[in-house]
Parts: sequence; C-alpha cells; structure tokens
Amino acid sequence: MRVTVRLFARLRDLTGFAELVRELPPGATVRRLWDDLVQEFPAIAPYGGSISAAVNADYARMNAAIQDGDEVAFLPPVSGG
Amino acid sequence: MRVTVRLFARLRDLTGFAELVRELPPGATVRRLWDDLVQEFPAIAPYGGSISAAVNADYARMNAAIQDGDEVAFLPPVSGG
Amino acid sequence: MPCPLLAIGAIPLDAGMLAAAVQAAARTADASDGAVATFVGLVRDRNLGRTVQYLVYEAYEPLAIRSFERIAAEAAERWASARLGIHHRIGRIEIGEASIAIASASPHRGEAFAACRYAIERVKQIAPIWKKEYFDTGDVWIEGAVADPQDAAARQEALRRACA
Amino acid sequence: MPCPLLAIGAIPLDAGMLAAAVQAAARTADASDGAVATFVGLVRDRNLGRTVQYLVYEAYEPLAIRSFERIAAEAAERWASARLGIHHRIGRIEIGEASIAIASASPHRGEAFAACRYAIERVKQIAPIWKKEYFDTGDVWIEGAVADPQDAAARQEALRRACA
Repeated sequence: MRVTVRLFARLRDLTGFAELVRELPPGATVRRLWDDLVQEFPAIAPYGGSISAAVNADYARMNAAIQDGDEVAFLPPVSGG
Repeated sequence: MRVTVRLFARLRDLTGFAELVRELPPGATVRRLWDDLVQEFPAIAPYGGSISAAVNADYARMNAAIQDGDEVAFLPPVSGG
Repeated sequence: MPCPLLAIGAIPLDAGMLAAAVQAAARTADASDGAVATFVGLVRDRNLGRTVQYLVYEAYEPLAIRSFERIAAEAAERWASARLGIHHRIGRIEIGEASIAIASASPHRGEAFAACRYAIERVKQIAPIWKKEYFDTGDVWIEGAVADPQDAAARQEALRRACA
Repeated sequence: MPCPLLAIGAIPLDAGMLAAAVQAAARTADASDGAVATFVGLVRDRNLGRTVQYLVYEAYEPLAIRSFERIAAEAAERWASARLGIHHRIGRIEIGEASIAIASASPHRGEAFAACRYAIERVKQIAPIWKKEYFDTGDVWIEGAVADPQDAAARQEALRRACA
C-alpha cells in the first residue's frame, strides 16, 4: 500500500523532505513506517522517544494500523503559543 | 473647626446631600463626625458597622483625628468592577 | 495624548488601547514582554433574578485613582516584572458595555495572568466605586465589600483567586 | 466576513477582534456575559541568553485546528458557561508582535480567566505548531512538549495552572 508522509520542523530539516510517498506492506503500523524512515534517514533516530504521530490529521498511536492512501505525519515536540 | 463632608451612593440618597460643611470641636475624630451625622440623619445609622472613611481622599480609620479644613468622606460598601 | 495607565472616566473603554499603553509603559526590568493578559467586565442583563436595564456607576475619583495606584503597587510587589493598567468607566453604562478594563504585561504569562486577576479582585474589594442597578420595577444601589485596604484577609483572598 | 473563533494564519493578530467574535458567538447558556479575558503571547527579544532577531512559526494546520477544537471542547466540559477563541499566527513574526491571541467570555470572571489560561497551557502542550528562532549567530528549532492529547498528567497540569 502507498502512504503519504508529512514531516515538520526539524524532522523536515534533517530529512530534507516535507512530504514523501512510501510503500508499506498491508497491515503496517505507524511504528513500522517510522522505523523505515529511520533506516532511510538515520539523523532522525534520536526522535524515536519524542515524536508524536498523526494519521489523516488526527493524533494516532505508534501501534495504529495504516490504510492505503493514508497521510501519516510525524511531529517533533511542539513549541506553539 | 470646619470640615467638608462627602457622602456617596446610598449615603447620599439617604441624607439628600453629596456634600456638607459641619463644625466640630478641636481634636474630633472621624467617628465623632459620623455620630453627629447619625444624629442628624437617623436613616444612615445602619451603616455604622459597614462604612469606610477617607480623610483628604486617603482611607482613614474611624479613630483618626480630623484637622480644620479637612475633607472627610464616608463610603458605603463598594461595588466597582 | 498618551493613554494613562490608571484612569476613571465616563467614556467607553478600549481594552486594546489600554493593553497597548501597558506594553508601551517604561519597563523597569530589562526583559521584554512575552505576555499580555486583559480582563473586561461587562454589564449583565440579569442580577439576582432581576432584569437589569442599565447601570449607573459613581466613584470618589481621587481616592479611586489612589486605590488603583495601591493595587498596582501591591501587584508590583508580588510580581515584580508585571505592569498593570486599570480603567474604570462611570456614569450610565448599557447592557453589554464594559465597566472596567484591566491589562497586564509581563515577560512571562504566569505573572501577567496573576496580576490581572489580582487587580480585578482588589478593585472589587477596595476601590470607592458604586453601581446603581436600574431594573424593570425600580433601582437599587449594589453594596459589596466593606472597603478596607489594610484588611490582610481580603488581600490574601485576592492572592488566592489570582492563583498566587 | 465573520471572524472564525479558531484559526491559524499568516496575518497579524487582533485580540480585540477575537474578543468581540467570542462575545458575539452563539450562547448556549441563557446568561449573558459579564467577563472577557484575553491573552496575547508576544515574541520576545531574548531566549536562553540569546538575542533573538525574529521567529518563524509553522503548523500542521488541519491538525492544529482540530487541536484547538479539542481544547475548546475540554474547556467547555470543565467550564460550561465559557466560550473560547484561539488565533495563532504562522510565518515570520517580529520581536514584539503577537504569535497567539486567546479570548474567553463567560457570565462570571472565574470561568473566563480559567478557560483562557487553560487554553494557552494546552496549546503549548498539544498544538502541532513549531517555532524556529533566528538569533544573531544562527537559528534553531525550539522543541517543547511531546504532543499527546491523551496524556492525563499534562491535562491535569494545565488545569492546575488554570487555578481550577
């Protein structure tokens, strides 16, 4: 299946991408997608303990299952306000 | 000695006066002035336990001594804001 | 004309203008403002089950200004980096209009919120200002706190409500 | 055009306009507003000893708006009579300019202050918004809270700061 990945703030700077499209096996979780990205962009590995994730613009857990066509976002710690 | 008395809100309504000039013996206190006013305007007597006083536009205690020419104000419980 | 930080008058209030004046006021700290908190009190159409038509506020103006100065000094003592502005309107005020505007600016939000909340609590406790309520079948002077700036318990209660 | 209560955009913020929009919003309670509290966060010229030149904010906009909706719902659950407005600016913001404006209206001041304070605390905890600080010798992304709207401890901390 195919998903759109959105990366923000320093995750975008570290990978050089604000948006990516990646293939995943059916039933893959958000964590599997993150692990794939860490393989591809080792610089983001330190965020493993502090990222948040969203699926289709709603917060999601790392063990949430992804569907074909989903938009999955990875969010470093926030600093709005 | 002669003092100016200022009365506000319901004290003004009850007495019919916003401002009065009254004579007092030397060394008279704010309380003495209040007691004189209660004699003159019995309707204000119930305020004896809840008025505040000011001398020359500064809060003062009831036992404060008044000087000739002072402006003494009596203030019912407040409701600003 | 510069907008005074502490004022009483019969004209409509403008909280935004007051906030700007508080921000523009001379800073004693060398840290710039990161937070502005404001409070506006509005005339409500109901009170104690009565349908209110309008209010008339009166003040002992010189003492009211001194009371605002006292409140600002108390706040500065507790929150050294916060600055306060307090504007109170007097005269006839219609339903939905503002009777009071308070603004507080500070490097950090905790102080700005606390000073702003403290100020409205203290105004209600010690400012020599009274409102007369005109309702459908009559009018009445509203009487709240016995004004005593030396009352330590009242000041403690204001600090408690300011979450200090 | 009516002013939306929850919004993100690149244009300068106007807390007074937001406060007016919150006051004008449909009331679910039959009690009229007696209190409006606002908060404005300003870009400061110093942070962690650095001289800041300006900030650039970015947001994951659809999730940020949903986060504001969540915050407004949480506040409504806790303070049923208060209504909230939250506007956050993104893009480059200069020193002294506002990055966020929050307004809360309620029949009584306690709820208005609490909802306003709660909202800024929750925005800082869960809104997917980031600021990059440009200082004299470089730039850096600021990273604060790990965003987790389900984190009960974080919500408790926001309630505590709101003095609830």
